[in-house]
Amino acid sequence: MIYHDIIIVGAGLAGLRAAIEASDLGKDVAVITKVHPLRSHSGAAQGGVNAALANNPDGRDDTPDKHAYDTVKGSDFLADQDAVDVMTNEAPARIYELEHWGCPFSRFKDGTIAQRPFGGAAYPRTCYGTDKTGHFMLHALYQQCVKRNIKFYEEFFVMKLVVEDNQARGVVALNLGTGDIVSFASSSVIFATGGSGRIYGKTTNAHVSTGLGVAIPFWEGVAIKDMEFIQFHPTGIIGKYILMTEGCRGEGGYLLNNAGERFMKNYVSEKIMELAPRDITSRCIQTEINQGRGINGGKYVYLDLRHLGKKKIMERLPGIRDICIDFLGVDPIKQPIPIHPVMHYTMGGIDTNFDGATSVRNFYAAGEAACVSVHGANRLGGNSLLETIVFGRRAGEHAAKNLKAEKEKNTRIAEKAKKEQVKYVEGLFKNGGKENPYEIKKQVSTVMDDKVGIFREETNMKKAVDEIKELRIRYNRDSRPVKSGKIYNYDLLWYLEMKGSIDIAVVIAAGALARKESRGSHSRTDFAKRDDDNWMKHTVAVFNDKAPVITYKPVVVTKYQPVERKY
Amino acid sequence: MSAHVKARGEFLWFFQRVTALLLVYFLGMHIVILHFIRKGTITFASVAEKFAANPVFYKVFYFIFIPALLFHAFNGAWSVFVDYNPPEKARKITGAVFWVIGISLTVLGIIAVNSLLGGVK
Amino acid sequence: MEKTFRILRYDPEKDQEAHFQDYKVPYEKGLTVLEGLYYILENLDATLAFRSSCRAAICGSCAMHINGQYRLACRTQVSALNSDLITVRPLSHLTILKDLVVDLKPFFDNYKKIEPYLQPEKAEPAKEFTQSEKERGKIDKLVDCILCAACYGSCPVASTNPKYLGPQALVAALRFINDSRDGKTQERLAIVANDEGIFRCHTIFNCQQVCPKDIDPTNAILKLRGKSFMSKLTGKI
Amino acid sequence: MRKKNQLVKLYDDFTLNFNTGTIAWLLHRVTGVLLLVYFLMHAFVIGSAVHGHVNFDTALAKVQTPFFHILEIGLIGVIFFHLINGVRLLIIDLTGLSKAHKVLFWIFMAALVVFMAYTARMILTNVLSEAGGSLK
Repeated sequence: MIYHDIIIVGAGLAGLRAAIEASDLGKDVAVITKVHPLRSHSGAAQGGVNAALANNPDGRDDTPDKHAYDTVKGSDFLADQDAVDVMTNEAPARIYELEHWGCPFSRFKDGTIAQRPFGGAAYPRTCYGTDKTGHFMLHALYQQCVKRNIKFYEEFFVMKLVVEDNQARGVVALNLGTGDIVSFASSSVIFATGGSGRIYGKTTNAHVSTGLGVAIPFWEGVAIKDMEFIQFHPTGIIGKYILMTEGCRGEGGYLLNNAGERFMKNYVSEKIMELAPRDITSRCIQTEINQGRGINGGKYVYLDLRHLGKKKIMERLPGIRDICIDFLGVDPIKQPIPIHPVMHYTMGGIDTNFDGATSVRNFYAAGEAACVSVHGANRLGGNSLLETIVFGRRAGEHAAKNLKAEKEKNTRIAEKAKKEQVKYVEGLFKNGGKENPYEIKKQVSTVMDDKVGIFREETNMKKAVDEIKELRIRYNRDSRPVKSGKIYNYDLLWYLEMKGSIDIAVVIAAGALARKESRGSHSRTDFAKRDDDNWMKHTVAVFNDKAPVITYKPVVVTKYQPVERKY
Repeated sequence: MSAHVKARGEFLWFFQRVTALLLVYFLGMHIVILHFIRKGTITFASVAEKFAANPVFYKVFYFIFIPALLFHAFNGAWSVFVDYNPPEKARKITGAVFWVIGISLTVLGIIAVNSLLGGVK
Repeated sequence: MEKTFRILRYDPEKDQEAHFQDYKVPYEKGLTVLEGLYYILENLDATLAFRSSCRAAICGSCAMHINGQYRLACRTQVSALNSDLITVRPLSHLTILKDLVVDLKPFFDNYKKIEPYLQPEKAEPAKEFTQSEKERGKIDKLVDCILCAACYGSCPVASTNPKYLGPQALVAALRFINDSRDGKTQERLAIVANDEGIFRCHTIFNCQQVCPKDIDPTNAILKLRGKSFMSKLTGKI
Repeated sequence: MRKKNQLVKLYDDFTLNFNTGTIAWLLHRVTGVLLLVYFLMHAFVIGSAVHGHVNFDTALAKVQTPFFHILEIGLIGVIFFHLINGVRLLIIDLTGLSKAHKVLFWIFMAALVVFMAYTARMILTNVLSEAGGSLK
């Protein structure tokens, strides 16, 4: 039985930033994380983080407003414009703050933070540290946590959010190291659990990004928003699906088809070329592949960096080169990189406002797990890292300022919830399952890859929804974790993770099926046009054991009226 | 300032390297002089005769060589000893013992060389 | 085609001693050791415990001993090992908690000892601290460290002297000393320039050999020695 | 699990890190310790000079047999390994050429082999000539 005023679940960028803020405001904070903070998937972010610093000589007149417009346009006008303004206005302050905390950004000649062009942005405003920006930011924030002596519960796996009277009371977690189930009472809970990439099979996401962090509050009645918007990154390496940063194209890399042609010129203007937003670039690549212009007729095209030269690659993209050599045996200095679009990011998530608050009192969310809706239907590269530090901080601040400590009551409630979870886990171990849970989860992923991918279509998606529902029933009924010891029972962990993945998969597929238009990353072959009259609204899903209940809510429009999106 | 500040070790480290460099020359010469350029059995007289040929050189030579060697040897041994993370008390005792043996052997060595330089006693 | 994965197993709830267990894993081109471990977990033996996260060599979860060397399991291609037998052990010098999972607390404690956060002396400017490309170049590589602990596991000194800060913490110390924005060089040197720090290193180069990010911790330690000596001699850096 | 003793740890570290660096370090350490032991014995023998030449000559006579002269080859080998590897480490320490440590090690080992062949030949010639024979 443990109590902290504020409990933060997840120790990626958003979680750490929230912890720092709440701790600086003098609150008793603890961070629960299922992996060591430095193993968080934030560290895998490569390209950079957007902020209108106007450091780049080619972008001296950049402003947060221009950043906001690019973001809204990139989102295909589904982003909430008030939230976007908050994000872009706070961006420079957050970047300077990170820099003061030691984040080793790359530099321009004049000693300022270097900025590179990125997809969908009219100005070069993506601040970067070589091609390891996420890694640098994660380490800088973790170091600040070390400085503040923030309490971490490492390798504690949160299984349940405790909610009573529509108010968060704490969480129940499994201590992986001992196998004990522990109750964490708190007066405020912030979820910063990251994305849901592992719902798909072909994804750039880490093994730990399963979507369970979205599923747990979902099960407690918290609404989740816009889950059908799944970003496919244009450039993931074949076979391993590891990300090749957008920075590759930002630095001037080419996309080539089997004829050695820069095919992007057939789709977008000559000025933009490879730097179109991710949804568009991914569709272009997929179209080339579908029409037989993949390399050797295969399911991939080339990302060519050779013309950048050895010096530039070693300076700006050393990590990319290492990955290519390690995982493909290809040296990008000498050979083009075989790539195809790969699931990369979930625009949707827990429905929050721009203070991180949700429909449940004292429950907050931030980062990829949340959907403030700054990304709308398609996120711009470099905005996800920005989202984590802006809204992570705001969630931490808001939670700390609105804190009403109710130690005794919450402890009692959390303890009761713990007992239920102990019973639940004991029940799981009682009878062995007939089916291999990993096998069922794999089938779910295949369905998602094949039928809820880049191009979507009615019949396929109907099939997908039915198949996943069927698989979900089999998973819960017929598969069980093995009854091995208590200490580091990873099988139990993965079993619970995949349960979350499957429930979120249902929401993605159902939301996609319902949305009869094409917008941003949601591209339907049977409804190829955007339909602002009927569909300029957010999908909101609420949990129900049979099927998620889907409703809609309006988009906040302030300055920018929707126009046709051209690049 | 943090709580875990310990005695710094730059000079021990530096002298280990300086003496190493000295020993390259002195130990090398010592072996060449006494083992390679050798005719017949070494006796007190043969060594004394060799030394008498150039007493100042040998005096300076061994007065540097012996302390350097002892420092290098015992500092090296200390390094091996600390590798095994001995308790604080053992460190103090061993450190003192190393200094005592080191200094006594230096004195002994210098007396021995002196007596060889002095010829038959 | 199949490869044999020989894995060091240890379950504290059952076993007195660690022992090897063999698994047959189907091989196809491009198989990494981590994928092999996942195959075992998902299909052969769900009791196997190992850490992993990003599977792209950036999170540092999966450092282990694979066929004669400490490596990241995720970026180690089975084909590159040129062997039908893949022997996998956990990192050395750290208590095995289960199978390939070790207790990294001593390792992270060492990291925390060097005060691993920027401590600027100057007041924070309204914008960024400027840093020339050359100054930024001084922390290149050093900032790439992913704290995977492969260097620590390979260091024979860390084996016998748990108080030794170890290669990783010393790399981190140099990373801050070399950072033009940091103002606590002397204090940082005082933390590392002692018998449990840079002078415990015997230039064995194992850390250099195993570092998956090619950082060369041995060299970092040599540089720290030079700096600490000069600072001791001249009273400044 | 039982705690490992220091020898098992040493063995593990050696086999799990079968690198040039480990080999060099281990040999450097073993030769260093051997030399310290030898040096104490050496000091004991030579130290007898303090008591005058008779003691010195008796002590020295004991260690000047063909057997000890042949052992001397080993002694010089131990000394020169320690010396030459020490020079390698000094070079790396001073120049920072840490990436060159393997190349330097093998170059220096080759030099050591050549040197030891010369030493062995010379000492054996001396020993044989004193015993009335000759290598030729």
